[in-house]
Amino acid sequence: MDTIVLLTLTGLGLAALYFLVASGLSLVFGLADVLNFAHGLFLGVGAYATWWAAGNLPGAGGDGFGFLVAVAFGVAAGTLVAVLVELVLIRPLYSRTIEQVLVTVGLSLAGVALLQATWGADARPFPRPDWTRQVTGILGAQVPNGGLLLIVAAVVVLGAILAFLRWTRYGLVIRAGVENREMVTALGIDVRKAFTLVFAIGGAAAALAGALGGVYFGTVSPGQGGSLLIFAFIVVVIGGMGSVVGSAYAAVAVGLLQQFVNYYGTSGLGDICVVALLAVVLLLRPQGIAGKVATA
Amino acid sequence: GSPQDTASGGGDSTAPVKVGLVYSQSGALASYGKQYIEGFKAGLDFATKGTNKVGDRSIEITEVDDAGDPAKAVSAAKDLIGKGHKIIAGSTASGVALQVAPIAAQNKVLFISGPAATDAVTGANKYTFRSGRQSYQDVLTAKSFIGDPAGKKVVVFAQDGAFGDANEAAVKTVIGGAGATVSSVRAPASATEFTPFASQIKAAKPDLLFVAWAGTTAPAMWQTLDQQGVLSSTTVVTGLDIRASWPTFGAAGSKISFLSHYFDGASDNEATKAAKAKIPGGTLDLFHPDGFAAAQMVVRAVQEGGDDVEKMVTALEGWSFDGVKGKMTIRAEDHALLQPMFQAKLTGSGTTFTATAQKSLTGDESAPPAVAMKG
Amino acid sequence: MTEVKSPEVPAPPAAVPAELTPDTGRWHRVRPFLPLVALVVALILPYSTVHLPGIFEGPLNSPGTLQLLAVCLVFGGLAAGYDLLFGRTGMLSFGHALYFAAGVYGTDILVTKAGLPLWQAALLTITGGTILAALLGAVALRTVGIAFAMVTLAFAQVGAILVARDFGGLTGGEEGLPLDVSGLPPALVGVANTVNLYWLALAYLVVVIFVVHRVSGSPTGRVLAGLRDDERRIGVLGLDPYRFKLVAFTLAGGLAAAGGVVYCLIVGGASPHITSSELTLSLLVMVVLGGPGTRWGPVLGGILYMYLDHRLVAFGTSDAVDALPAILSRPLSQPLFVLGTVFILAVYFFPGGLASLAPRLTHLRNTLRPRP
Amino acid sequence: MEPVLNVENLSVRIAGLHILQGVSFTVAPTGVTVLLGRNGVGKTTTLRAIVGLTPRGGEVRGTVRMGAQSLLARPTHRLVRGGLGYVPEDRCVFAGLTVAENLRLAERRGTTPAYDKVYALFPELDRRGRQRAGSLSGGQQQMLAIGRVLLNDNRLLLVDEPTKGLAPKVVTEVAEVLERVAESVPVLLVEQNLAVVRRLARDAVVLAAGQVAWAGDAQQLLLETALTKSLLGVGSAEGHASAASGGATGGKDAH
Amino acid sequence: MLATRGLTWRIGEVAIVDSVYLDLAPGEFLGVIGPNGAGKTSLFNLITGLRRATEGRVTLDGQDISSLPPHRRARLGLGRTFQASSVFGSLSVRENVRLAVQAHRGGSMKLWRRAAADREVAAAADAALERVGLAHRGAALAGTLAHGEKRKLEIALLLAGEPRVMLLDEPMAGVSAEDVPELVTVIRSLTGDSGRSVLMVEHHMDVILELADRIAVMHHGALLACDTPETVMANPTVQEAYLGESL
Ligand SMILES: Nc1ncnc2c1ncn2[C@@H]1O[C@H](COP(=O)(O)OP(=O)(O)OP(=O)(O)O)[C@@H](O)[C@H]1O
Ligand SMILES: Nc1ncnc2c1ncn2[C@@H]1O[C@H](COP(=O)(O)OP(=O)(O)OP(=O)(O)O)[C@@H](O)[C@H]1O
Ligand SMILES: [Mg+2]
Ligand SMILES: [Mg+2]
Repeated sequence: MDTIVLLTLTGLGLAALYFLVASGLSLVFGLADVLNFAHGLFLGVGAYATWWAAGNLPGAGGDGFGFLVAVAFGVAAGTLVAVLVELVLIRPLYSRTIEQVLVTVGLSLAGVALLQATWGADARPFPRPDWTRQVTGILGAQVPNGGLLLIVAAVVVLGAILAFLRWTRYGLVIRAGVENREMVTALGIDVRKAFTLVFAIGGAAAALAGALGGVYFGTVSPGQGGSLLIFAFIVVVIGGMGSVVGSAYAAVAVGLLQQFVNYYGTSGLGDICVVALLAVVLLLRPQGIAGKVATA
Repeated sequence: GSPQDTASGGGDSTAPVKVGLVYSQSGALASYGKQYIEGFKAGLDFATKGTNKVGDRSIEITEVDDAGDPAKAVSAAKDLIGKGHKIIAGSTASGVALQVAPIAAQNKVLFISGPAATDAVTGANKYTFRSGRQSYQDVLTAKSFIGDPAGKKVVVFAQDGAFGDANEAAVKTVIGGAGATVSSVRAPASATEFTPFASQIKAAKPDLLFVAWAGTTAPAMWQTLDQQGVLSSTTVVTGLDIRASWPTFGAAGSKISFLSHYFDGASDNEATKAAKAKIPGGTLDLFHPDGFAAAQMVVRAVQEGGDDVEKMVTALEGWSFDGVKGKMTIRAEDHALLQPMFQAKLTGSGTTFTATAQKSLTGDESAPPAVAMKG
Repeated sequence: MTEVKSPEVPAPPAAVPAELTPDTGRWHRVRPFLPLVALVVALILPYSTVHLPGIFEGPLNSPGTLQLLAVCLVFGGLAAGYDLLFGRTGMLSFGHALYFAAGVYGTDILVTKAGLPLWQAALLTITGGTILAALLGAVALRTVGIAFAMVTLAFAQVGAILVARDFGGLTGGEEGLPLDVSGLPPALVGVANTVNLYWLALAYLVVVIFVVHRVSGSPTGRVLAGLRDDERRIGVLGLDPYRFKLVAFTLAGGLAAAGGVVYCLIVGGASPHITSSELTLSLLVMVVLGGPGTRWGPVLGGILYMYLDHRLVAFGTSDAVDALPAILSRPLSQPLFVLGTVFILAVYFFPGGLASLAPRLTHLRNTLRPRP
Repeated sequence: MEPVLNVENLSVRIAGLHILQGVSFTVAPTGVTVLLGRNGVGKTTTLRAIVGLTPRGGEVRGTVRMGAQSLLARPTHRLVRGGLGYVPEDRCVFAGLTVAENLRLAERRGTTPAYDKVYALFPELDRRGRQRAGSLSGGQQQMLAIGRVLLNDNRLLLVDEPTKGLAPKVVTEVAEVLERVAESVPVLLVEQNLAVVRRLARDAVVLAAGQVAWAGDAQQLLLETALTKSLLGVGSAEGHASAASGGATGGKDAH
Repeated sequence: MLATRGLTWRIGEVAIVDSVYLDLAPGEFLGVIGPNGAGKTSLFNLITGLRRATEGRVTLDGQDISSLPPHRRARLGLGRTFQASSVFGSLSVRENVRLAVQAHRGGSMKLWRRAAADREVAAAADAALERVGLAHRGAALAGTLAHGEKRKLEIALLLAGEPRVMLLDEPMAGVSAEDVPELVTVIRSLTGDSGRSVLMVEHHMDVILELADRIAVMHHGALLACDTPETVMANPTVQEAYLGESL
């Protein structure tokens, strides 16, 4: 029993991490039609900026309020990079989708190399509050607080994105833009701003994932983003590209599947099962669980 | 010119000796590579008494970055051999060592593998030597933690792949062979969530847990083992990685019994002093001894062999010398490098940790079983 | 009703397949001979001791240079094969590295572990690789667009996991598997024989170019070009798009597997690097760098990419770079940084790839020339 | 009176097709100016060029001015915010959004949206506020598309075939709405239904072969059977129902 | 020859095509009219297999072809054009038609043959181009053709396949007035020989009236009427739904 609880909760923690990465990807894909390979870079920037802030930024630190400041700084840095990328690299290629994807591929290569050039290839210990290293006993299972933190963060992010999409004007713009970009401009709305905003949100979510991932892993390294990205892609595709809720479902499915198969099956089988799940979903429903419809 | 032309190394007795170092300057193992080259330079200085000369011949080093990619390393090795290098050293990554070794044999040049820990380099062929330790020596050191293994229960936790396989196999032979029951829990190297594995380990209730894990996910793995109470319920042994990684153990660090290839303070002799004096920062780390020993071996090979690789091989086989770690012996049969190994404890917190030696094993105590030379 | 956007990949910015359109212009008479000239240059290259400082470490016929060239040539061929999918049929596969890796590991395992003679191993591997491509293609091609890209990526990921997992010690996991050369023809072993590997790579490239060229100009190639433009229309004309896409996929897979065989010999082993999704992405980069759907673009792109990939390592550690201030020298010493940046710039400034340079230059010449 | 819109020598090329070849006309500051012409002659293209929605790769030349302001170089959203309302040919309501959300999206910054006006015109929209726009009937969608634009004050409305695909009853309703709208805002209307044209139009501009073939008083145009026959390919608006081509719902057979 | 039996296509709750029963006799020319969005194109998609019907059957010569994929139906002699020209933009006009000829004659799955060497294919392609009056544009890239030319190319592609049943989706759309008579002649010649049947969607009433033996009227997915032109034109429901009534 406690094993099941433990596996479920830690699986959900993993799912939360996947979701945090996938939500931004999915939004960007939904509105801008860009399969953003540079998303891993945003993640890395968020993680490194948090790490850097905790050590160097006055007021920031590895614990308590200082840690919040550090994470906020990391998220801000990730958002900033995402916005710059959109403005400088993506926007000039407006509606040349395949070129946009190619640019993000180039960026993913160059960006990670840049992180590595700046901070080295080795993993760095990540500053984090002590309680994140502890466990909480739930129904007899020792559930790591880091995982619970991820779950909470993912739920908050999911709620925030949904609320944003549903209740704010920009949310409306984005949902409408997913359907018909041109018509949005014809209503007097600068849809390019919405693009930038979506990249900013995607970057922020990724940076948060980077920072919390750092807490969860205890370290930060340049390659971390890339290795998470492949599962995030799978989550986005299974969930139906452009659908945040779909991504949430898919992330849970993938996280739990991986966790349980890794426990009950042999090693490595978890990953293979996830890939098999992807193949099955795509063959049965090529547009993914949710299909590409309105984002909320 | 003709395609079959290759430059031949000058037979001239004052011509410099060309030594090629193919190791990771960039890529994932760049910091191992950095230690290696620092150690090598210090060792060369030590072995040539600061002259950088063997007899009248100066040692000319060519450094090539392989970025951890065997394909690049092979290209580099071929290039160097083509340009007349008779000695190649380096190989930070096991994959590189394994693929450069055959090239050395095919072209009859001396190859001294570096930090690469794979057992398969030992006995790979007549021309291949190693200047670092191998996994088997790690495992033998681990065995020293449990006293008499008979009747004990040992679990190996290792990542999928050759590194994990080698460690599991070594534990089965070494500790299992001495009467313990050995089982294993394996996880994908890419795993990010370790709870299932920690649960499996806990369920097995081992007397000794041997962990063989490399890579950036190690801290998450340790944390999970700690959180799930594995570290406090049994003796956990693992290899001590480079200094920079020590803080990543966090609180788990003090609960682990470390076997160590090397850490600053594990030894104290002439070579150690020389190395410390020469190395930037003055603090020795995991792979400095490997570079240092490689340089010592190069000098020995050139001294005794001149330009004749066969003579170099003979000169190295069975040779004993004092390296940074202490007394080292190149076993003639399979070119294993017998060397002291250490047990260590980690203390400290935050970002400052210190390792202290608990015990050291002599080269003979940690000697891997001899294997037949493959080529 | 508003249009529901489908997650389709737009067709690549491909050029018109040269095989199916008549040549025009002044180049008409010279052009057919250019490849011949290139081939002759490639053939006499190993007999030259010319030293090109900065470009190659040693003289052209030195083993190091030949080795590098051989690797470049293989990747030129690989990119040309991949272009059969991407540029000529409009299929964005993210899993092409899998078939290449199958070629490399297949040869290596059959030679090293099973002790087969090289020719048998090669034959079995290419057949196996082709069958693998056919089987996986049959499944993946049931989807289109981004979904297809993702399924192929996922399959390739399984390949990477299996290699890393090292079942039965077959693949050597992360350490890779050095090739046991004892059973190989002596002419392929040893640094002095690097030139033979060079010939082999050149032969592979020529074969791939020939096959791709031949297929593009065949009735099937016509259908493939049609598929790239409008798949629906192909169906309505009475042709099964699925079958033709599968043929292209299988053929490209087979060519990649053959490339793997050659690469395995050149490098003397297999390492898990080649199973990574990065390799497929690099293939994409090569093709785009060169010019998708053009005859020579992908080949040039592949050669150039691999050349840069290898040489940038040396460049990054060179004194010139070290002398720069840290803020420049550090990124520049990361090959991937330079490569990624070059690629981004290429996407911006040469949308048609290298292959579009020639017409552009001609255009430039024409505009500069005073009009009569 | 100064015209509200001045189109001079407008040329549009799309994908090699020279669709508009120097079109010039003006829109009067009051009432409805109707843009007529056979299918595919470039009416929609004209409107889209004016609001800056020519598809990518399309090339637009000439000048379009609203008052003293030149329109062509400005992005669409600016133009629209500047008071140029556009109701596209295929309605383009956002199917995944509710009716209320569709309307909310159309609110412009700095102005008070005239919901009461819109709801007075189309009470249906008020009632169906929470319904997804995609599930509305074609006529309701058209109301939504028009209503969206009427939320704001406009200096000029561009309306592309608002009665296309609507039931006759709804056509009449839409015509009434436009009639009332035109009392306060000038409208440039593309319309195939000559009955609607007859009822609304003050001025007419007829396109043919990428150029303006006729411009002048709309009612006069409709009276002259010979003219309508040669320009629009129909006898007269009064003729047999089939001749009142384009009819309430067809809108495609102007021959 | 071609018949649909209760053909229905639903998306969610909405029936886009609603239980359509149509019969096309050999050699017959059946016009299809109906308001925009009535489901005409969708009906074509169902018949040619680009979409799977949710209910109902399509038969060709009595054989049920409802479950066949598009290319199999095409092989049985069903050809169509598209409302929005869909030609192979990056191929030359000639190559476009050759591809169609080759698709019809078989031998497309030949990887090692030189396509350009097949003179029969080339000749047949040229004949088709000649017939629609595009022979002089053979070398142009199809993507660069003017709109009307693309429509002609569409028809040439159709001709190349020598189908027995031809489905034309608004062949006149976007064709300039001067070109209409010429195109009408081409279309008429399609049926003139060999007893081929044609199903044509067209909004140009005069073209329909000139060519069609019978006219089917679609409205909201359903078949409103299917009869001789005179009867259809006189039908009050049709007038209301399609032709429209004056205000
Ligand atoms: N994106 C495009 N690419 C190529 N051709 C186009 C494009 N948009 C429009 N055209 C062509 O331009 C011509 C004019 O089209 P437009 O939509 O302006 O006609 P219209 O007068 O509005 O016709 P209708 O009465 O059918 O609405 C048509 O022949 C059309 O095919
Ligand atoms: N894939 C689809 N998803 C949703 N709705 C669709 C789809 N395809 C067609 N429709 C809808 O089905 C209806 C019929 O469309 P169809 O294209 O068959 O009309 P049509 O009679 O050919 O019209 P037109 O004369 O304008 O070409 C339209 O309302 C259209 O929006
Ligand atoms: Mg129009
Ligand atoms: Mg239609």
